[in-house]
Amino acid sequence: MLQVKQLDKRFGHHYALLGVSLDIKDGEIHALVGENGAGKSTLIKILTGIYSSDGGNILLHDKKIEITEPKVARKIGIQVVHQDRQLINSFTGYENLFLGLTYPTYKVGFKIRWKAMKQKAEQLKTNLGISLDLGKLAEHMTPSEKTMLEIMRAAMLDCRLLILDEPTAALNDEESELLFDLINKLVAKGTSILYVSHRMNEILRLSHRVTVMRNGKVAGTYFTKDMSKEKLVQLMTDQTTAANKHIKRSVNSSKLDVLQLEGVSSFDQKVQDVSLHVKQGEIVGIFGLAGSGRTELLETIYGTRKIRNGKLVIKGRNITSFSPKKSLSRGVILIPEDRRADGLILNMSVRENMTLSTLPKFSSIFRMKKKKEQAVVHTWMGKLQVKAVSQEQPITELSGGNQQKVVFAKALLSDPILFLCDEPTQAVDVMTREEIHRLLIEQAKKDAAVLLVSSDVQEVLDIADRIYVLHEGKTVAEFPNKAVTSEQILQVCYNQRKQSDVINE
Amino acid sequence: GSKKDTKKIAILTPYLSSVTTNQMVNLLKKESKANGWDANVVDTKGDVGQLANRMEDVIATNVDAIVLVSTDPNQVKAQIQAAKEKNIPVFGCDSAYIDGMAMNATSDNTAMSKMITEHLFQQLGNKPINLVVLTYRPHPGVLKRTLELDKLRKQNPNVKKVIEQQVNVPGPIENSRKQMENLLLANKEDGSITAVWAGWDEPAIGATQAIQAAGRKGIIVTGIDGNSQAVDLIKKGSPLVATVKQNFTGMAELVTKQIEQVLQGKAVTEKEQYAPATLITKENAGK
Amino acid sequence: MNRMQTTYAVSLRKWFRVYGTLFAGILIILCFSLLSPDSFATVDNVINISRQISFLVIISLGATLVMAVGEFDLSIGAMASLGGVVAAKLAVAGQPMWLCILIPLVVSVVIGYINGWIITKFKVLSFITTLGMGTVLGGITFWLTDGATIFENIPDSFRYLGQKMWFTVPILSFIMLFLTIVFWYIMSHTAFGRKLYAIGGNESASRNAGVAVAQNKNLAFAFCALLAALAGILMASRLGSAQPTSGDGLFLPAYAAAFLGMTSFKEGVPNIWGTFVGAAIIGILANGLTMLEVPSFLQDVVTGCIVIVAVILQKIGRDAS
Amino acid sequence: MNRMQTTYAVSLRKWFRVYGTLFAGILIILCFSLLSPDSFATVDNVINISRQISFLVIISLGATLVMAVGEFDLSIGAMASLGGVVAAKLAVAGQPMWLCILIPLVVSVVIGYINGWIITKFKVLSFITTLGMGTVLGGITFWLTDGATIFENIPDSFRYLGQKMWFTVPILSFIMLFLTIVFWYIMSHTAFGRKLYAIGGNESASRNAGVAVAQNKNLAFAFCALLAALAGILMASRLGSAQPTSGDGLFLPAYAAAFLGMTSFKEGVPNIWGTFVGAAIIGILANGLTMLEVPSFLQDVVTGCIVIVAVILQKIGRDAS
Ligand SMILES: Nc1ncnc2c1ncn2[C@@H]1O[C@H](COP(=O)(O)OP(=O)(O)OP(=O)(O)O)[C@@H](O)[C@H]1O
Ligand SMILES: Nc1ncnc2c1ncn2[C@@H]1O[C@H](COP(=O)(O)OP(=O)(O)OP(=O)(O)O)[C@@H](O)[C@H]1O
Ligand SMILES: [Mg+2]
Ligand SMILES: [Mg+2]
Repeated sequence: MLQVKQLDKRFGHHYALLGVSLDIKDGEIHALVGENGAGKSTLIKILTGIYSSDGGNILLHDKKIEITEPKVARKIGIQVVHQDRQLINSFTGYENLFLGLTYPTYKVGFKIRWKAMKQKAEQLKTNLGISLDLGKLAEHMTPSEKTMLEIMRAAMLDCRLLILDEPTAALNDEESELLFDLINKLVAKGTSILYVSHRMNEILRLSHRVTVMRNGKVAGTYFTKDMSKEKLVQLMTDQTTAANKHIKRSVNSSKLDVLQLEGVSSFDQKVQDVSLHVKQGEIVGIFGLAGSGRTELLETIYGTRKIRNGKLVIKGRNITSFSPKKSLSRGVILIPEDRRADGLILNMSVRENMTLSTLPKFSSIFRMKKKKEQAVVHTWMGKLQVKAVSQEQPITELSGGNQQKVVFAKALLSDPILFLCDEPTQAVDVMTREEIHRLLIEQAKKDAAVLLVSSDVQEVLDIADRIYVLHEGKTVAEFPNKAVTSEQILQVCYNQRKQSDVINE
Repeated sequence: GSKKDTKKIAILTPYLSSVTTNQMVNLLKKESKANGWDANVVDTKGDVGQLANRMEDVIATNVDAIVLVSTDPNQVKAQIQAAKEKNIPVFGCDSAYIDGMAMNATSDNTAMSKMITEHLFQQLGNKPINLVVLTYRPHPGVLKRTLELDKLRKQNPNVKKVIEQQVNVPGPIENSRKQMENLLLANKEDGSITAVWAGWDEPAIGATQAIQAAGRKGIIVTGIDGNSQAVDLIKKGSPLVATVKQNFTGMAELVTKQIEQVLQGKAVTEKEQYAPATLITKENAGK
Repeated sequence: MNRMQTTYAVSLRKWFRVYGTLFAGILIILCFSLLSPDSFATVDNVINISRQISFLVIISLGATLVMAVGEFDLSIGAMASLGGVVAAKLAVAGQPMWLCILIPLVVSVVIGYINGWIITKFKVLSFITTLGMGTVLGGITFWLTDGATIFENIPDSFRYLGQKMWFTVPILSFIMLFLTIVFWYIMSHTAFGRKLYAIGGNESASRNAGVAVAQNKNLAFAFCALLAALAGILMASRLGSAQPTSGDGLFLPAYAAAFLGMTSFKEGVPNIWGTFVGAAIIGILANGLTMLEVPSFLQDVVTGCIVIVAVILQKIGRDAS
Repeated sequence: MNRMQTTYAVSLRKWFRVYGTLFAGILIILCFSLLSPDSFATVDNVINISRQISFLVIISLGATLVMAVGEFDLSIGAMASLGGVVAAKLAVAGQPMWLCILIPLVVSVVIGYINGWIITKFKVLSFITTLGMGTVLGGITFWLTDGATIFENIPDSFRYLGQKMWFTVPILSFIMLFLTIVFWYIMSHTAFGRKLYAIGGNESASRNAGVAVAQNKNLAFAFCALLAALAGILMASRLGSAQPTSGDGLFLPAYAAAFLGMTSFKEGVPNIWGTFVGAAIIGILANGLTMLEVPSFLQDVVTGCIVIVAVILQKIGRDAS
C-alpha cells in the first residue's frame, strides 16, 4: 500500500537517511530494526509529516503523495505512536484521544458534547478490548497506560497504517502481551503496521517482514521466517559478533555489604517497609510489575524522594540525611529511568553533560580546567564508543543509545561504589545493550555494587546475581539467580497480586 | 458628612513621588492635624484609573472631605459627581476646577508658563533662540505650560529651532539628563542650542547637570515649580537661571481654610483661587 | 488514626489545594469585614469593588488566554491605552457610539493577530516580540494624542457603558461577569479552548496530532489584544477621558492576577475562574486597605506579602496532600 | 553551486545566526554614523553612550543570571530604586562612602536570597513571588523617602563614582565593562556558571547529577539583586539624588536586553555578551534617535520595530542554515 522511494534526509552536513526505499503491504506487520541512530525515527517522522524530506518520493497505492504536515498524514490514514509520548499531561485520557480531531459539538454554542465523546471512547475501548481508566489525567498514567492510550488515539481515525516506534520500550512483558493482542486485532481488520523495536524476540514473533537499517541506509528487507536473532544483529552491525553469553559469576560471600535497607518506607508510601542488601561486587536485580514502586525505591535510596522511616546503611555508615549531592559524595549514583527528563541537560554539549556530576574535579573556585575536562571526556567517549561528531555536539542530536552512553560515562566519572540503574537499557539497541551489560559486570568485578531495575525479566536473569521481587512497594520475594526461571518470577508477581485482591474484598 | 467628632479628610494624588506634590501633601497633612482632622493620604503612582477607584473607596467610607492634589478633575468627573451626591465636598489643590467640586486652589499654569517663558526670551535678548523643550504632555498641568510655550514661541521671531523631547516618567532626572547629553553631542557648535525650557524642575535639573558635565557655555535653562534642588542650582550660578516658585504653602493654606469653612457648614469664598507664583532668579534665590 | 478521619483530612487538604487561593480571598474578605464593617461589608461597596475590578478582570482574561498557549503578551497595557484613546478620539469626532467601540476593537484584533503571526511565523519569543510591539503602540498612542489627555467634547453617550447602572448594578460589572462566563465557557467547553490548552500543555505533541498550532496561537493573541483594548475603552468611558498611559498600570496586575489564578482551581494551569479570583483579590486588597486608611507605602508592603503568602500557603496545602 | 561556494555560504549563514544581533547592532551604528557623522560617530559620543548604558547593562547582567537558571526576577526595578535611596540616605546621614555602598549591597543580597529561598523552598513560581517582593520593596522605599526625592545635603564624595572620569573615560563605563567581563567569566569559565546553566537547562537532571539546585538558584537571585542595587546606587551617585521610583524604568529594558541577547552568541540561552549587546542596542537607539531629533513618539515606534526586526532577521538567518 505504501511505498517509499530513495528518501534522503539531511541534518546539517550529516545524512540521517540516504536513499531509503521500503514498501509496506496491506495487513502486514512490517518490522524496522537498526542500531541507535540508524535513522528509524527520522524515517517515521518523514512519513508522518513532522520532517520534510530532502529527496525521494512517497507513494500511497501507487499514487505520489506529499505529506507536508501531520494533519495530512492523519487524513490519509497514517497514524503513529512516537518514540517519545505525545500526550497532554494536564488532559484526561478522553481528551487526549480527541486531540487534533474534531470534537463532537452541539450546533448551537459549539459546546463540546462530553457525553458523546465519552461514549465514543468507551465504545472504542470495548472494540479494542482495552481496559483503561480514561478519566485519569495523562500525567498520572503509567508508561503502559500511556502507550495504550496512544494506540487508541491512532485507532480513533480510519487507520490504514499504524506506525509504532518502540512501543514496548517502557513496558514489561505482561503489558507487552496486551499490546501484541491489540496489534493482532488491528491487523485482522486489515490495518498495516510498521513496527520499530530493539527487542529481537518481539520482532521475530510478531512481524511478517523485517527491514534492517544501517547508518541511514536500508541493508535489506527479509521475510521474518527466514531470520534469526543472530542474523538480524549481523545485518544491523555488518559484522559477526560472538554471541555474548551470560557468564555465571560467583560473589565471594565474605564481601561486605555496600547497601543495606531495613524497613524503609517513603514518605508517600510508594515504598513500604523494604529490606534488602547489596554486597560488593554483586549485581542485584529488582523485578516487579509496572507501578510496583521500583523507580520510587531507587529514588528513595538516592535521596530524591523523601524517606519516612527505616534504616539505610551505606558501607557500614548509617545514613540520616539524603540528597543526590550527598549520595554522589558517598559514591552512590542513579541512572534515571527517563533519560531526557531526568538524566540529560538537553541544550548542553556531550562534554558539559558528561562532567556535570564531577565538576569539582575539573575546576578550582576560579576557573574550569578546560584542557583536563576535554581530555577526560575524549577518553571516555573512546572507551564507551560514543558516536558523536565531537564532544561539543549538543546532546539532543545524539541517538538514544548514545545519549545513554553519555549518562553512563557521567556516572563512571564519579567512581561510584553503588550503581542504581533504572531501566538502563531502555530503547537501546542490542549492541549497546550488550555493552552496557558488559560495563556493569566489569564494574561489579571492580567491587562496585549494582542495583538494577528492569521490566525485562530476561535482562534481570542475564546479569543479576540475586533478584528481589517488588509488589505494591514491598519486597515479596528474594531469589538467588540459580536455576530460577522467568516463569517462576512472574508467578510470584501475579500470585501476590491475586492474594492482595483477595484481601481487599 | 459623618456623625463622628473627628472629621476625616482623604487626600488623593497620583504623583506623590514628585517633589512639589509631596511638599503640598505634607503641608495639607500638617494643617489637618493642626485642625484636629484625621487625614489619610492615597497615592496611585501615576495611575489615574486607580485614582478613580481609590476615590470611590473613600467616598464609600463616607469621609468628610476629599482633596485632589495635582490631579486633573476631568479624569475623575464621574467620581466627583458621586461625591456630590453623597454631599462630600471635593477640593482641588494644584488641580483645576470643574462643576461639582467645592473649589480649587492653584497656581495658574498658563500664567506661570508665561512668566518663565518671557523671562527666558528676555534673557536671550535679540540673539537667535535655539530651544530644547523637555516636557511630558500627559501631565495636565505640564501640558498647559507647554501649550502656552507653544503659543509664545510662535510669536517670537527670534526662535529659530525647537527640539521637543518627552521625558520618561518615572526617573525624569536621569532620563532628561541622558536626552540632553545626546542633544548636546548632536549640536556641538556654540550657539546651536541656546536655551532649554523644561516643563517642570526635574528635567531642568537633569539638563543642567548634562550641560555642566559637558562644560558647555551659552546655554540657559529654566524650570517651573521652584523645588529646593532647582533653587539651589540657581543660587550657585549654574546654567539653570530661573524657575517659577509655585506657592504651594499658599495653596495648601487656601484649601485648608476653605475646608474649615465648609465643614462648619459655610459656603466657599471663591471657587477658583490662585496662590500667586513668584519668579526665582539668582537675585532672589537665596532668600 | 482511624480510617475515616484520614479520608476526611485528605479531602480537606485536597479542597485546600484546589481552592487555596479562593480560600485566601475569603479570608481577606472576612478580615476586612471585621475591621471595617460599616464601609467594607456593604452592598454599595460590593458593587463598588465589582466595578473597580472590571477592567482588571477583562484584561486579565486576555492574559490568561495567551498564557494558556504558553506565551506572554507584554503589549496589553499599551494596547489598552491605545484602545481608550482611539475610542475617545472617535467620540470627540462625533462618531456614533457603536463605531467608537467597534473601530478600536477591530484595530486591536489586527494588532493581536500580527503579534501572533510574528511569533508563530518566525518562531521568535513572544516576550521580546510583544515588548517591541508595546513600545510601538505606545509611540502610536502618543502620536495620536500628542501626549495629552483627551476629555474635551466627549459626548455623554460615550460615558454610558462606563458610568450607567442597570438595576443598581453598574453595566461594567455585567460586562465583566458576562465576559468571564463566556471565556470560561470557551476555554472549558469548546474545541477552540481545549486546543489552546493542548498547545500550552505540549506544543509539539499538539502539532503532531494535527492541531493547527500557529493559527490557534494567533487567535489567542488576537483575543488577548481585543480584551485589552476593550478594557481600555471601558476605562475611558468610565473616566470620561482617555489618557495616553492609562492602560500601562494594568499590565503587571493583570499578570499577577493570572499567576495567582494558576494556583487555583486547575493547579498549575492558567484558568479563567482562577484569574477572576486573582483579580478580585488584588482589587479587594486595594479597596479594603484604602478603607482602613492604611498608608500607601504600607498598602504596598501588605499587598506584596499577602500575594506571596497566598501562593506559599496554597503550595503547602498541596505538598501536605 | 560549486562546493566551495556552498561552504562559504553556509559559514556566512552560521556567522549570521550566531552573531545576528551583533550584526543588527553594527548595522544600526552604521546607519546612525552615516546620518549624523559629526555627532554620532565621535569619540565623545562613544564615551557618552558607554556611560548612559552602564546602569542598564549592570541590571541586565543580573536579569541574565536568573534567566540562566530558568527563572525571572520582576523585583529588580524596585530593588534598584531601594538601593539608590538607601545609599543616598546614608550619605545624607554623613556615613563614609564605602558604607553608603556596602550597606545597600548587603541588604540587596539578603533580599535576593529571600526571593530565591521562597521560590526554591516552597517551589512557587518566581514570577508571582518577585512581583510580590517588588511591591513590598516599592512600599519600603516609599516609606524611607516619604515619596520624595532625596537630594539635600548629599556630599560631593557620593557623586564620585557616578560623575568622575579616569583617563577621560567615566568610572561608570569602567565598572560596567569590569562587571560584564567578570560575569562572563563566571558564567563561562567557572563551575558555578556551568551549574547555573545546567539548572536552567534541566532542573531535575541537574539535581540528579548532584548539583545543589536550590542553593545555586538562591545565589543567582542574590547576585541579581546585588547587581540591581548597584545599578541603583550608581544612578543615584550619577544624579546626585535618589528618587523613590528611579529604578522602575530599568525593569522592562533590562529584560528586553537579556532577551535580545538570547538570540546572540549562545542561541536560545541567556548569555552575558548577548545581554551586553542587547543593552547597547537599546542605548544606541535612544542616543542616535535623539541626536537625529526624531520626535519622541516616532522614536518609540522605530525602537519597537527595530527590536522586532532584529529578532526576526536573526531567526531567518538560523532557518536558512
Ligand atoms: N533534529 C536533529 N538534528 C540533528 N540531527 C538529528 C536530529 N534528529 C536526529 N538526528 C540524527 O539523525 C540520525 C538518526 O536518528 P534517529 O532518531 O532516526 O535514529 P533511530 O534509528 O530512531 O535511533 P534510536 O533507536 O536510538 O531511536 C542520528 O544520527 C541522529 O543523531
Ligand atoms: N507523577 C505521578 N503522579 C501520580 N502517580 C504517579 C506518578 N508517577 C507514577 N505514578 C504512579 O506511581 C506508581 C509507581 O509508578 P512507577 O512507574 O514509578 O513504578 P515502577 O515500579 O518504577 O514501574 P515502571 O518504572 O516499570 O513503570 C504507579 O501506580 C503510577 O501510576
Ligand atoms: Mg528512534
Ligand atoms: Mg519505573
